[in-house]
Amino acid sequence: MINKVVDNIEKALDGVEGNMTFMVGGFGLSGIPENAIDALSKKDIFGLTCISNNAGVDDFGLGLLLKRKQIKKMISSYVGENAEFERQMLSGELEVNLIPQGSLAERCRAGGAGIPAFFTPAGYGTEVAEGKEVREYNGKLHILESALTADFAFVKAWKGDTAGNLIFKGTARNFNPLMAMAGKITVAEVEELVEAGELDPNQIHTPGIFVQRIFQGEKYEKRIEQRTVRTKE
Amino acid sequence: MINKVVDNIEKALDGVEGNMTFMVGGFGLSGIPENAIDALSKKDIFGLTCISNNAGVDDFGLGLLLKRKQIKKMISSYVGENAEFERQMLSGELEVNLIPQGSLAERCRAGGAGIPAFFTPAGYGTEVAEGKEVREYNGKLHILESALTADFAFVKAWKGDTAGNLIFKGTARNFNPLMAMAGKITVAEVEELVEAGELDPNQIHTPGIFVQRIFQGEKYEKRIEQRTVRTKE
Amino acid sequence: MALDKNQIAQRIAQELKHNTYVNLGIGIPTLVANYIPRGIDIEFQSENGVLGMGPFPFEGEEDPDLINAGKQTITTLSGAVLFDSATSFAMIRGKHVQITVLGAMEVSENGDIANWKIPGKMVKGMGGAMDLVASADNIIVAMMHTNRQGESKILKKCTLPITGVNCVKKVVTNLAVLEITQNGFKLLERAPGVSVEDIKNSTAADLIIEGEIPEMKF
Amino acid sequence: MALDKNQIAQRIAQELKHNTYVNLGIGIPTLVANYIPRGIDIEFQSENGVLGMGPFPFEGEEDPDLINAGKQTITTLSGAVLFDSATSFAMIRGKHVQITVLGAMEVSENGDIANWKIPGKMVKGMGGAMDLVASADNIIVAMMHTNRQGESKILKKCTLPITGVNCVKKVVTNLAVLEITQNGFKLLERAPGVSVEDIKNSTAADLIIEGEIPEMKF
Repeated sequence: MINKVVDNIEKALDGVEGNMTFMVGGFGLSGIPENAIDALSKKDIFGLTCISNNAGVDDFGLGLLLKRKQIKKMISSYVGENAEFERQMLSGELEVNLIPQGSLAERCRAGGAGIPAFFTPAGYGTEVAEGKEVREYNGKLHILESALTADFAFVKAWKGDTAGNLIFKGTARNFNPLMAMAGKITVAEVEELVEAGELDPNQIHTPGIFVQRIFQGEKYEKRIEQRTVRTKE
Repeated sequence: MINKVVDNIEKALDGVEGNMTFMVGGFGLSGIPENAIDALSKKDIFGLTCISNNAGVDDFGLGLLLKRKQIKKMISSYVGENAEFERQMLSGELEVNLIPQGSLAERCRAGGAGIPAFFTPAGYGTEVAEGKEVREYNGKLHILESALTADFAFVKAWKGDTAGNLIFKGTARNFNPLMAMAGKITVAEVEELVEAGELDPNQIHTPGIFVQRIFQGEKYEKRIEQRTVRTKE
Repeated sequence: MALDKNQIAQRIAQELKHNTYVNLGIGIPTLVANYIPRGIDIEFQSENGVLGMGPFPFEGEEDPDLINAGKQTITTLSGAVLFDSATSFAMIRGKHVQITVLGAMEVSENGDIANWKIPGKMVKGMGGAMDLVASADNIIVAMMHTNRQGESKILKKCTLPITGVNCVKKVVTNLAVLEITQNGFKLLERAPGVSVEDIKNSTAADLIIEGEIPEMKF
Repeated sequence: MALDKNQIAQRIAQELKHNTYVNLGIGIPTLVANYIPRGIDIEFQSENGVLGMGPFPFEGEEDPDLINAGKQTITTLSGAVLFDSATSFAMIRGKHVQITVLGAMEVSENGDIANWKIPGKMVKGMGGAMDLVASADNIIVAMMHTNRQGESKILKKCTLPITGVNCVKKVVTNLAVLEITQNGFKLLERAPGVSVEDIKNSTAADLIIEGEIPEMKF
């Protein structure tokens, strides 16, 4: 068994530098690597390119890095819910590459799977297709999208074992397994770290081979963005 | 909940006809849809195209259909272990399209995922690449492979529920989840069929949306091809 | 009288067929789930990774690890399943999700839709909308007939950056049900008490009007 | 004396580095697992969908749902994980599996390998071999130096249909360890008691021989 455990967050982040490309898991604030983001937001690294479906909110998630202007470029699919983000984008301080959510997911998976490019119908005929190769399949026009990879991928799982195997919970899974595949160094943080052998090998979502470092996060706030409830009758 | 249960194997196979394209899950004899194959081998349907990693052995698995000459064309990656297959192929009775195993898996997934084509390095410079588009990515040559789909996909899982959700066991998973995605009609047979809600929604390998029909197989022989053991000291 | 948002949702619910998988967008589309007729089995997909979505949770039972694409806390029903974003869009792109209902800022007579960007003003991103409109065979738009300035959102040609081309099949607004045909918008139904003339006056695109146009039924 | 198959496997085991993921092909490569030195952590992947493969099961404990790519019954070790074939080849194509050891019928001096087909005679298919050789950065071939007819399998150019181009990095045979360099095969080591002359006589390709060639150490 190859042991992936690192003792602390500092060792987990060893080697991160300015101007690197990071992938950051999560959808909205659900399933984001809270501990890694927090630690990164305290480092003096700037000029980052971040690949993440969302950009957090003003005071949580990637919003923390945006506030300190650590991010030079965002590659995302949806970036509402963040006023500072909008300000930086409209003023031109922040470079933004918006891509369809499914293409983002598939491009991360492709990056991890050694598929350099693939055709998808998403975005054909729109701004997203500008400069991209177009080809017809089954009577429908498709565009060629390329793989995405990153120097570091930061992901968050529910449980993990010392071999780096990960299990996610609910919709907190989202982009995490795909980004785990695509990071040159993938750093996984988990709510509960167990010994190898304790997880059912049939029930692992991300095989440990995709994870280079794993640690148990100190605490998880798990903030809810849109609390919606119904009342009992 | 959309109920996918069919009462019996006849209803599961409703609509199968000669000259259709079938995907058949399994690797070697592990995880093959034994009940569907057995029933298909008793139907008078011929001229079939079968997409399956292997071709069974002489008297089990797809070998049963080969023996009755129901199959016109095999699309596979490895077809050893079947003398009748080799005879039909060398005599020209059987058309055979051999493709790399990883490309086969990815092409099935692509067929189910609405990705009509993708680049892969596998097979570049070999017979497999003949007539295929070549393109360089990251200093390495890749070939363009297209998606595969089928009129019917026959897959086999360990457990399934009435909503068509599937869980596989061990390496019997193999091609089954990918072919499930790519069948116009996907017929899943399971060792144990349970009510929707009994399986942990976090632990499902194939979401029921990919499955059109599900039934509990009558019996499973689960033949072992290469029994290898060590002796206790 | 023009429909309210709930009535638009209610009318769209009639379009959903038994045993289908449906993706509902943010806004009016989300309300559609409240109006599924009895006996019609539908499973709702949310593109962030859940199939078999149920109603909002009871107060105190919210799970931060269980949200929909609008980031709202949700529940799951029996037979639900959770998955990653690549699998989710495999369902969408692969046409396993059969119906998509989404909002729009503009729809054009050839079925183009614009709903993700107002240059210089608003850029939230397309999220999953571009994948959704490029994929499902049956795309229904739920929206108000006109914008806040009273301008028609039913156009000959979209003025905003588009989300997808030739994809919308039907539009249900507070005034009308429109089908997009090869020849443009065809008026199918009127909101109760709204006249064909009212609809024409609120519509920038040409309308194909054949025979008597019935009122919507609820 | 020329090595036997087990000794070839044993020599290859020395090539495996600590903390690496390795895919072993059918035949001699399978035997490599028996010779991993103590203190070297390796995880074995089998392309049909398992990582963390262990030894063969004890008699009576065989599980038909747990086999390797050679269809042999296997066991799994602590930390093992099972997955589908697309995920398996994502690991391979994506270079997460770092070392591949496989057999060959021919290897050429530019690193081409042929191991899947003898036209008109034998066609079993390439299985996962084409994906494997097109992917891993470190591909080691384990084979006998000559075929049953005594002909060299180390060639200037492959005569059989190839499995992959420019991919093999090292070849370990019953006679020698060869590295494939930009200029062709470089002789690194001799089997114990086998002379450079013996190796030259059994090799159809040119050999780069620099200085004294050491014997393999076990």
